[in-house]
Amino acid sequence: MNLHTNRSTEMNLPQKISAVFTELRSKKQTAFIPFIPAGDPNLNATGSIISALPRAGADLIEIGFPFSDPIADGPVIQAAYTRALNQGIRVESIFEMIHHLSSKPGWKTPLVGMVSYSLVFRPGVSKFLTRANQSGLSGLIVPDLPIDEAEELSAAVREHHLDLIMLVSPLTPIDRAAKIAKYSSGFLYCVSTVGITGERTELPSSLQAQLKSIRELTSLPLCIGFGISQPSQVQRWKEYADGLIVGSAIVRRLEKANEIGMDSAQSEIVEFVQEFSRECKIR
Amino acid sequence: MNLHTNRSTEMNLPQKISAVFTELRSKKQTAFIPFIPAGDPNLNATGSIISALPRAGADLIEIGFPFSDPIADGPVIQAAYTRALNQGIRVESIFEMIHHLSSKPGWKTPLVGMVSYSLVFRPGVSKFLTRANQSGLSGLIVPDLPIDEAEELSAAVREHHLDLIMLVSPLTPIDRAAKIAKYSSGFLYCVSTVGITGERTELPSSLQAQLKSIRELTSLPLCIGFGISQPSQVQRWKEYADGLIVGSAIVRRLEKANEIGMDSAQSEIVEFVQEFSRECKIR
Amino acid sequence: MAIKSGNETLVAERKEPNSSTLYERISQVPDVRGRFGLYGGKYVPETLMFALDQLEKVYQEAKNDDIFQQELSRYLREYVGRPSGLYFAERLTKEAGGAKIYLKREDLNHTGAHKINNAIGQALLARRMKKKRLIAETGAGQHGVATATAAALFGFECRVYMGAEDVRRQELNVFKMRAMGTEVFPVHSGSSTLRDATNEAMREWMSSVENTHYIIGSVVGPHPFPMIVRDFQSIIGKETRQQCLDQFNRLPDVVLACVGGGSNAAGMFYPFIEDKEVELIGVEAGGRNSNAGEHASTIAFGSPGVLHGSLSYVLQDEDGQTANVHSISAGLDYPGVGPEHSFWHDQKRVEYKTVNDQQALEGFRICSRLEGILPALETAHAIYETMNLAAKRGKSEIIVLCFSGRGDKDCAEVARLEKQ
Amino acid sequence: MAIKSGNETLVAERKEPNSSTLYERISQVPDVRGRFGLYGGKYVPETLMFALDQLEKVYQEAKNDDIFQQELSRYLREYVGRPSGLYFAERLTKEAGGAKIYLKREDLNHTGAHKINNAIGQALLARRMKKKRLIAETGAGQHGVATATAAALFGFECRVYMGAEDVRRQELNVFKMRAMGTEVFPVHSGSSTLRDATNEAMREWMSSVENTHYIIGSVVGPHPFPMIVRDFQSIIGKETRQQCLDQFNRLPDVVLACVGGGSNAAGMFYPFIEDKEVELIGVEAGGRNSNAGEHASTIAFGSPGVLHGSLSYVLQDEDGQTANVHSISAGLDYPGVGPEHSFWHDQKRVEYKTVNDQQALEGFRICSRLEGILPALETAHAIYETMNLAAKRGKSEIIVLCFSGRGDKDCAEVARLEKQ
Ligand SMILES: Cc1ncc(COP(=O)(O)O)c(C=O)c1O
Ligand SMILES: Cc1ncc(COP(=O)(O)O)c(C=O)c1O
Repeated sequence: MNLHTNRSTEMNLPQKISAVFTELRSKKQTAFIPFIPAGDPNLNATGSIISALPRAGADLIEIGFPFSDPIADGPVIQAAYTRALNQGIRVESIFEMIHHLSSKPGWKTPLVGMVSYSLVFRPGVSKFLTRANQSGLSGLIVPDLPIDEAEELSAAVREHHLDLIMLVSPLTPIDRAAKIAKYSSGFLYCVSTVGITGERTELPSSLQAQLKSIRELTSLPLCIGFGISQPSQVQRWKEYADGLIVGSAIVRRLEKANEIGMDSAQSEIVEFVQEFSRECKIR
Repeated sequence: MNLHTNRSTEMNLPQKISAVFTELRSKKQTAFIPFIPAGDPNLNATGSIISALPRAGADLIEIGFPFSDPIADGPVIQAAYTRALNQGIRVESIFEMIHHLSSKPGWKTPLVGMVSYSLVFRPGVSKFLTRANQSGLSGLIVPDLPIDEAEELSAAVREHHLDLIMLVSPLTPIDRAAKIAKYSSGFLYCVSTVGITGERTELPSSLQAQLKSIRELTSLPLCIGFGISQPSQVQRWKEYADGLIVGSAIVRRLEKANEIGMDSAQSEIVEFVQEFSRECKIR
Repeated sequence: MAIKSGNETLVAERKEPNSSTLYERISQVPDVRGRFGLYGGKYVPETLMFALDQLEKVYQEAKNDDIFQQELSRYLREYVGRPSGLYFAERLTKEAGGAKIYLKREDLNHTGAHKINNAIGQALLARRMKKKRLIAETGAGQHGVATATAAALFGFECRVYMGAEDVRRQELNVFKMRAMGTEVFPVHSGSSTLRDATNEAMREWMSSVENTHYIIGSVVGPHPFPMIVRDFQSIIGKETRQQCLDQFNRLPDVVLACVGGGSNAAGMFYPFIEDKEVELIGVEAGGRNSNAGEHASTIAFGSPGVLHGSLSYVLQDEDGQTANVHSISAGLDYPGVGPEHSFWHDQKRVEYKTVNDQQALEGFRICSRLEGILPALETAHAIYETMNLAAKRGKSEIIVLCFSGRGDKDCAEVARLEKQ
Repeated sequence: MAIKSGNETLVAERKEPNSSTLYERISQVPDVRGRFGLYGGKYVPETLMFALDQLEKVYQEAKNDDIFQQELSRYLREYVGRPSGLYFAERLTKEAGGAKIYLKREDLNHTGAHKINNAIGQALLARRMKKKRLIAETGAGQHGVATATAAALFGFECRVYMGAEDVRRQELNVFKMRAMGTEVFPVHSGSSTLRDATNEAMREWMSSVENTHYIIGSVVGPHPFPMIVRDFQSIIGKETRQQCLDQFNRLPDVVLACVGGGSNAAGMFYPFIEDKEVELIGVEAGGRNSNAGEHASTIAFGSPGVLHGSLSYVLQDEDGQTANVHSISAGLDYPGVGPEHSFWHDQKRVEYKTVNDQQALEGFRICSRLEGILPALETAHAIYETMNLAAKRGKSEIIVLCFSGRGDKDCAEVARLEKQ
């Protein structure tokens, strides 16, 4: 069961995600992690946006796999998923898009899949992970899979050279957080607020205390997700976190593609990511 | 309780109704009794029609007092009542119309009110009978008052010099028919069928047997009502009955006043009554 | 006691009850002639006398026949869902801030109101009389549905008379009756509403009386109907009385019920008539206001008269023509009232109050919101009065409300009114 | 037993029950991890784990707390109207011409279906947890109404999530919930139906979990919900079992129930699981036909997958996206099924059958016409199957049908379909 300990003996395997954090830590910088839902408005657009993000300053990129019944996502992300599904998007075509990106010459930014366990379970864990690994994903976030149900998956990820990034919530007791950290690799996803993904202007201040206590349990990088929407929030949280994840605020800009055209939407997103990552890189 | 016996001691009071039957009997003729609902389409029309009926051969005339909730009348008569009530007809104005008729010089035909007990009860029996008598009515038919409830009314009619004409139905057992006959004066109203007023082409043949048995109990004239609609029915029933009452078939002709005008409707009715009474007068 | 026409006579005879013999006497009605004091009787065409006599005879036999009573009990238990609960309405009680309020849950009966108690009972009588067919009148459709239900259950042919206007307004209940195999017969005469449906049903009965039983839906109509319906509905009061004894070890202080024709009230009150310590309160529909035609408060504003076969308080004009009536609740929208209520009123055994449309809506809302029970608008009248009364009474007092029916049938109407 | 993803593994593990120890084992679920054999579990965001753990703890305490159980019993008796009757459907029996058909009358419960058993139970748990607010998902509105009812009864704030499409279609139930003070929250995401309402309710729960309890409406969702809902609904089976022993001196031969999420079936079946002589049959919605998207027969045509927090049979495409479903009855129109049913299916303890839209309408009609009971369309599925089965069985056999709800809510829809 002590996966974390086991895992650390394998650190010589390509660990793209932890390498990114190691490097940023050495520069005292904070990782900026944008989230892009696959297939909204279509997979070409997704590929094109993601390609532009490393240059805009993204250190890692989360790619959302549309799911018909997401219970961990807010309305903005779900709407993006619904749009993608209405276009008939398939999991396999997402893997293909990811493979296309990750096999670009010189591609370095780790890609992390954000995927409901329903989609992992259906084909079978091993089949799903094989494709994930082949596509070039570095890790997976499965937001509806708590450690209690993660046995099969967490055992399998190692074999498939993938990180499994687990989530801690503000309601997670500290001893449970320790367990979660042990199941996790790459980084630990710290949910900022009790609730679902979505933009918020204020994060709860109790988060600081929680992050501090989690630091004492694990050497994993801690990234804050859920509810970060403005570059102005960055400075406040930098000192507590190794990375900041922004989802809905980006998707909201993507939503406008229909109105203002994909090119303009993409430029807006790139600019937005630049602003954020600039704040993250300021020492 | 033996009203009939009591009454016979008072036979010297003006007994217009029995006088009519006595005369017809002597001529071996059958009385023809048309029914006219008051106030349809208005009281003037009612007065005008009734005035014309004696000449057309009516021996007695029944005048229907419109009631809002008649349970003994069929749809045709109820519709006439509804039309009259919608015009705002009042009981008092009916009495006035009757008075106007009965006080015409030379008027001889007895007029009988057909009235729901609701209308008799409301002002009080004595008040109602006083007005009935003053107006010149010779008798009353109260179709929703069985002998069981008729105590007050049957005691009062005598004082007001009115006949109370009770009804016998095909379902009335013979001993009960005897009682009813005792409460009745003027004539006995023999309901031809189990049901409500309305036109029928065939009367049940069991009626003959019933009429025969009733004859053995009472010397009152027997009149058949409910369901007689065609002059052709007259011959069949003449030998069993002293009179025939026709309601709905007349009202249906009255109904047409709206379309064809009151004058034409009245002529039709007069003709119809003539046909009937001709059949009744043939020996 | 003489039965006299005209109003003065009758009204003058009202008296204060003063001894327990009197209370007993009040419960020993009707007499052999179908009289509740001055009221009741059989003001019907001769043709119907046969059927009424037959019904009375069969009913008296059935009443004393254990097998009949057991069969009735079994259907009430397994099919209707009796006994209905006596439920402590904690939040209404708290809101009123006085006496404890209990609800006798007739809304939980199959088809959602007390009407089924009577329909099942009379259907069993019809079976005993070997009749093959049932007819009934209905206004909003509750009694029609109850009758159609009993007809389906026992395999009778069935026709329900319903004002054409009501057929249009009460689509749902019309659908239900038809789904159960009943013919719904729209009545176009008169005002095309309940009164006319009743006239039509009585008339039709006259022509089919030999093979048809007419199930009257309330304690109205000619004798023996007011008695039979009261008796079949008395299961409500009998259960309540026993439940009070079991739960509180005493009788309630006040018992309330709404009064349309008066069947749920009669069924609730009758078993308490001799308990002189129990106050009985009937609640009539006050409609929009007290002007003629704007309400259906028969006892409050009516006077003795003859309607639909019996002598009782009735809303009439001076000639004796039945008045127009109005109530927000179709089941109370009737110009007459059962003769026994007129008797209880004259004897001062039951007090009759009036609750208007707006107050009934308030009763509907407060009960929905505080107890999670949507009442029929009829019941809502009694709820309003209960809340009023409870507020004035001490916390140790117990008030039982006859919760005559559920509100499903009225939701569309209340929603419509709220949109206005 | 390992919990493996992918279908082949799971399906291969189905086995024939063969000893009474096995039957006992089948009833001893879920395990501490919330597993019914392979099924169940808690596939939810970390944020919810706190609430699920709290709920499980409080439930276990309450289960063993006599005072809690007594209070629950009192509300079920006085408010809900329990026990519900076990009614001999004489005319259905005659029509089928075989085994005797009995109906367990959940339609007589307050609010007209079994849903209230669970809503009251969970509301009492919420009170025990000192939560001030309830939320729920609803499709046609039955569970929403039940939850709104419990919220009004106990004074909770309440919000019900309902697909925007359903809000439009189910005006009456929306009105009822609002009348009881509940906020009806239209969900516009996804397909704007029950599935989406469930997603939205779960999500909202995540952000309000500290003061809010989420009342799930069937034996679905993450552990401990499938267990809790089953236990609260088990009153149905417990009463039935006792009524059979009292009335027939033996257990029934077959027990049937319709299966949407599976709560009425679970509540009915669970107390009979160890009675190996009792056949148990669940009836799923066959919709228009067996093509994907045209039915809601999860067990017949689905495969194991994760939906709404638990592992169970589910109707999905090859990627794991939830399939569209269709049933004439909104309460069966759900792409998942409770994990315990998947377990019972694999263990062959319960047999699952399919009844299509037309057959359900036939069930609706025959029951309305012959028994005077309009069934919910959900229930109508089970009626059809019951008639079929009864015809094949001997006259001495006893079949009990869980009559899960009344048909008032479906009349408009059936009328609409009949007009087409
Ligand atoms: C629920 C309910 N309560 C009361 C009534 C009024 O009738 P009654 O006064 O005969 O009880 C009705 C009539 O339809 C009703 O449906
Ligand atoms: C009457 C009725 N029966 C059955 C169901 C199906 O739910 P379950 O399978 O959870 O009993 C519903 C759901 O709304 C219902 O209202």
